[in-house]
Amino acid sequence: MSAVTVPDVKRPPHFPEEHYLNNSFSLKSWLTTTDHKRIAWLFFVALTFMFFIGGAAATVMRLELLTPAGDLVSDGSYARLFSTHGIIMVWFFLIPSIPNTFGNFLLPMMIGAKDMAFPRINLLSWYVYMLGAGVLIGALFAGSPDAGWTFYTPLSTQYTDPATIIAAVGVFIVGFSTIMTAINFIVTTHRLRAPGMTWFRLPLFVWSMYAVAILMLLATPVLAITLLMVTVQHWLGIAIFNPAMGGDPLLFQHMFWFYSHPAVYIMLIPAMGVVSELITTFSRKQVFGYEIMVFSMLMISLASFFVWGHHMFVAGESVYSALIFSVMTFIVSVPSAIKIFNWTTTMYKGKISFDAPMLYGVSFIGLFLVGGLTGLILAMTGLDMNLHGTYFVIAHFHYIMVGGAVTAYMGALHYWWPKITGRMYPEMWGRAAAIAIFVGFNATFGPQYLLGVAGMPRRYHTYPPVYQVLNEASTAGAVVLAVGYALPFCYLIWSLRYGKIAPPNPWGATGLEWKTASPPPPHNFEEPVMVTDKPYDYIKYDAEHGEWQGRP
Amino acid sequence: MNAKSDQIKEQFETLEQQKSADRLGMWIFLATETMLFGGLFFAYTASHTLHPHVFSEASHELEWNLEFGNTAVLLTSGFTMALAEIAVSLKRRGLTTLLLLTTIFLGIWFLVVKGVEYVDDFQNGIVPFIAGGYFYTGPSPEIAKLFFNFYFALTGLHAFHMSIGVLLLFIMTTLAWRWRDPDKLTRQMTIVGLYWAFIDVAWMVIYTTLYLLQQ
Amino acid sequence: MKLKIKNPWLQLTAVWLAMLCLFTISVGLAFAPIGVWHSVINLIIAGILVMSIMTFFMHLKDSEGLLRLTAGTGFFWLIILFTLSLADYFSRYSF
Amino acid sequence: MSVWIISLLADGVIVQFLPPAATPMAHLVDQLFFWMVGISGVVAMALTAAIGIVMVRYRRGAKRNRKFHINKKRELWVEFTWSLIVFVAFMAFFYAGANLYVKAFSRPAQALRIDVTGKQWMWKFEHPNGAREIDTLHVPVNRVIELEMSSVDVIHDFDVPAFRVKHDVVPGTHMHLWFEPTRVGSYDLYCNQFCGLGHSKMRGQIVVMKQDEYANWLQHQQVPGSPSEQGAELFRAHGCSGCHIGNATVHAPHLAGIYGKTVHLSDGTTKIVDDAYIRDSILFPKRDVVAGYPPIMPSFRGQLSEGEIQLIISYIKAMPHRYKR
Ligand code: HEA
Ligand code: HEA
Ligand code: HEC
Ligand code: CUA
Ligand SMILES: [Cu+2]
Repeated sequence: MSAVTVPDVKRPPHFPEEHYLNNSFSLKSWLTTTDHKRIAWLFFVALTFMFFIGGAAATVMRLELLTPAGDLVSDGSYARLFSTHGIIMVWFFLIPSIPNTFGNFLLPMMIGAKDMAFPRINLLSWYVYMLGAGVLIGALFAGSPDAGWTFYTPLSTQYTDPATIIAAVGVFIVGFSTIMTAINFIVTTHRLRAPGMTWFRLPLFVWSMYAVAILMLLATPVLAITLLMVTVQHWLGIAIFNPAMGGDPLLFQHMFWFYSHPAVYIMLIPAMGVVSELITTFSRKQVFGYEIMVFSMLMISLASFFVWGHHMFVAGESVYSALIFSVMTFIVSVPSAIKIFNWTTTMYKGKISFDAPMLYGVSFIGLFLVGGLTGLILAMTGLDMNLHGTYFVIAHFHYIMVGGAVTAYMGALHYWWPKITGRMYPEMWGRAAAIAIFVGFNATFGPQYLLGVAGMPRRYHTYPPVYQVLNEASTAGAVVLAVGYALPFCYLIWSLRYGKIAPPNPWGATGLEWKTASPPPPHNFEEPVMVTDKPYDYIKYDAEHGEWQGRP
Repeated sequence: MNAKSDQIKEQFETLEQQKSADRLGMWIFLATETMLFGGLFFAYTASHTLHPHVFSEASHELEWNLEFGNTAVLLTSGFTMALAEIAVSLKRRGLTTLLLLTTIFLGIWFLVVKGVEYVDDFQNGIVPFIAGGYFYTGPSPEIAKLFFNFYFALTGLHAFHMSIGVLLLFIMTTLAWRWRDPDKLTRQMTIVGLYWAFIDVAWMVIYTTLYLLQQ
Repeated sequence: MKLKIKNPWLQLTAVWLAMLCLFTISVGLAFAPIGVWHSVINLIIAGILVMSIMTFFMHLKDSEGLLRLTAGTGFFWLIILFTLSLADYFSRYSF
Repeated sequence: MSVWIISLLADGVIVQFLPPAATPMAHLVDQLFFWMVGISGVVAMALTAAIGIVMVRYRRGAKRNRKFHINKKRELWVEFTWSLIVFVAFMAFFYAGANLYVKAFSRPAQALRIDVTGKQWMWKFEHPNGAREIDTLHVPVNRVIELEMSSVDVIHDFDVPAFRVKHDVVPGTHMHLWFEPTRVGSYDLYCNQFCGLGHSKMRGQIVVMKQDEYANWLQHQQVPGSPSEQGAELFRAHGCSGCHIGNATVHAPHLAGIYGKTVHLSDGTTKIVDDAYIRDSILFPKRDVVAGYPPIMPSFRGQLSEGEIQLIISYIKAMPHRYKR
């Protein structure tokens, strides 16, 4: 990547004269921007807001579960809390999280493009997201959804608060935002790569965005039509999934999980992309098995469509199908295993430093490992018939989604923060938060595995007293976790003003995004980009720039 | 970048690149549309396996003959649209406008006939979700409702797409009439043409399975 | 036997006429007393019609491989949805 | 070695929390589960240890030999090898799980069949001789019991942790589940599929009795009572008590002593409570909504016969006063 002028490292860090944040200031310039970097900010603000709503709901839930009786909130409120929590966290936070913020910000820069292929559709995607979020929040005021994030029929269509359906409409709308972003990712990756940026020179993060876009495009429409059918069934009172009129409730489950299992990988693959970047950068070593990493991500994209039935092992699907879905589930898990081994091998004989992003990266590996291994236990039909619907499942997916994906998101936030804002975050606070989150997380969800083993069903507002001790432990952990998440919120805002000014490449990393100023100029690069190297060539980097001396 | 013509948007280097990006984008969008229709179709098929007899009896209520002509109309409109694309690429303004108008005409014809069929359906009492619209007397009228719901969902979704298509064609016609920028128009027409043809594809499948298979 | 038709107008017209014929045959056969076979033939003809719309009206004929691949993915993924779930429907109460 | 100890410890912790295992199937499930926890524990510990050692050993400050040569071919072999190992292990897991599952979900040839109906938010059972119970199921020990389950409203799930099996109860279908309790005792029954607000209260007990005790118990069931007693039974059986009893969490009016009184309706009018009014309240609850209450009462049209409604009315007339607020 030699044709890019390397910014002078010797000069003390300074802000570039003009960058994407200061070329205009008005509110209008933000709301009508087509700059992918600014759109990333728009998403970032909205997503943070939604995450806090979802997190607040979780906190109230945890407090309610302190005692066996339902003494803090009523049964109806509890149902609303976990439904809201699930819906917001899945569709309004985690699915768009990494793609719409970091993907938007970085994908064009990483491939040496000036912008996305369809910048206006990119902006539209944000407006559609906001519309969906608006409808959802409207639903919260109109009575709140209370059928869980899974909208199982006939409960959602005939037996709950009509606001459930409004929430479904919100999710339906936000699906189009996902689709638009995904179209942009794929077309941009195909058509806008800089000269010399061949497919196998793409950073793994770009590959992860590509793989996840495939998933989004093929899965989301099925969710859209499913929710549409639920809505129509509710409003017109017609039968589609209604057993009383010949419909089949399991049909809904098939269609929902045909989307939602791929959706869990939609949440995971971007995290894998991020972690791949973190691990190589802070090990200063080429990723081990780059091609295999790419193929395993693409394999996950394809194969994750074959396994949805593992959510229905005891729901009444045929035993034969259950077995097929179980075996497919195991097959899809192989690529995940490969990735874990490859990350470990990448670190081997590296030159490892422990900056906050790396701490997040490593805790991702550990927590995803635990979540994945318990996923295997659930994928065993004979064990799922015991564990299905218990807190074991809750713990499984929080380990992957919170311990894995959200942790990777935090890692990405710290890693690219200097690039995005031009300022460094305070390192000591960064590490403290990473550790607080890790500890708090395990304290929250570790006990839930035991609760599941003990048989406590999920979505229980009151529970038999035998489960109280473990629930108390979990709630205590949740408090630590909440503090852990509140910390970055505070010090990152602080750093916007008082943080040290960041050099263009604080981590001595190799990606194209580090070859331009921090924050980047409006069109990303001052000069045309030309790529000549394989990715992550740290040997060459060190030869050219001298060894990296740690963060400035 | 000064040599770049103003036809090319900022993020692209060449016109060819931009064109191919647009087309790829459209095709990807159509793939998602396939999944959208396909999902509904799947729901229909699955319900069909549960009540095959009721479904095939109920499908006899549909007016295959009306839609037979209609399908031919739709195929023809796809044809005229494809011709319009050629015409615009040959820079023949009048012909383009004429072909576009023909396409619109055929599209609206299709929608009108569809509307006529809906009215007939109402009179024949196979509209389960309107008060007074349902007095079907075939086997298991309660379950047959399921079939009619799917019928309206599928054709309704299709008609919705048609209407958007007609709207787009109107815009294209205006642009063709003004003839400001034939090159740009050629590119836009390719995109709209893809969408219009996709509507044909969806209809072929709907007609075959809903109307023909059970006869 | 590669027929080279240079004139796109002619080519499209030929395709259109052929499609109309095929379609009429399909509808005709739907009423022929040939048992379930008519369903099979109907479906095959529908497939052919869909393919020809995509090849000619949607220009896949002279598009690069990527676009053809994209066009195919939607259908391929639907096949996944159909086969795996219908497998459940057809074997549900047999255990 | 030490990792084995650690995972054994993990199993040791888990044992503390397991519910009692009351069927042979439960023991099989536990066995397999212990194996899996052991294996996962070993894998997790091994990988964590590997990562930890690498991180410490190759930290930036440390002086180490960092030469790392590997050619593409070797690399592919490495990747292939560990993928294959993982794959084989996974297939073994699949097989072990499938084995149990098929066993648990194949229908037994001979069994004591009991009908189960799930309803918001209660379990109703009917024994072969017609004896009925609610929320508590008495079964004999050492017999294969097969449940034939259906639901009248939404999806529920019949879950007895002590038996380590569960199954959804889906409206419009009949689902089956069997178990063979081998330990006398009383075990928790949960509804494990979210079914609305009362989901967490849809709990019950499975009472496993000695065979002769069960026979004895069955003998003493089914004593038809006076109309108001039968009405009381219906009142419980159809879940009226879930809402209309003193300590229910749902906000619904108390019915004790209501007969003959005047009620205020939400549209501002008043009505006198007589037979017709109560009948209407049961069949068309949305028609007259009592002022100050949410219109959440479900309609019982098609579920209660006229005769049954008469029995319920006679029960409401005679309603015991301890239900008063
Ligand atoms: C990001 C989200 C995410 C991810 C990535 C996964 C990944 C996996 N999930 Fe999870 N899952 C969820 C989110 C996720 N899941 C959610 C939200 C639910 C509940 C939904 C609801 O009902 O509300 C759920 C539920 C769920 C169920 C249904 C449980 C039930 O309701 O009864 C099952 C069952 O098979 C399952 C399995 C798996 C498996 C096998 C993986 C695998 O992909 C994991 C692969 C990873 C590994 C296996 C680890 C690394 C492996 C090695 C290091 C190999 C070496 C190991 C050995 C040789 C032993 N999941
Ligand atoms: C991306 C997904 C995601 C994320 C991030 C989380 C995050 C958390 N979840 Fe989540 N959870 C789900 C997805 C997620 N969850 C889903 C899909 C379900 C199933 C729903 C269903 O059954 O339908 C579920 C269900 C679920 C349950 C089970 C409810 C039940 O079945 O009865 C519980 C219980 O403990 C729980 C707890 C938590 C906690 C403590 C966090 C914490 O990690 C949250 C921490 C974050 C914050 C607290 C916000 C940031 C902090 C601050 C701003 C500080 C100040 C704020 C306060 C002090 C309030 N969740
Ligand atoms: C989901 C909870 C619920 C269930 C179950 C339920 N009810 Fe009600 N019921 C209510 C509520 C709330 C009201 C007050 C609002 C209204 O009138 O609709 C009510 C009102 C009534 C009234 C009128 C009371 C008055 O003060 O005038 C009668 C009588 C009644 N119910 C009887 C029954 C009977 C008999 C059953 C069982 C067959 C039953 N209910 C089941 C919730 C319930
Ligand atoms: Cu019944 Cu939950
Ligand atoms: Cu899954």
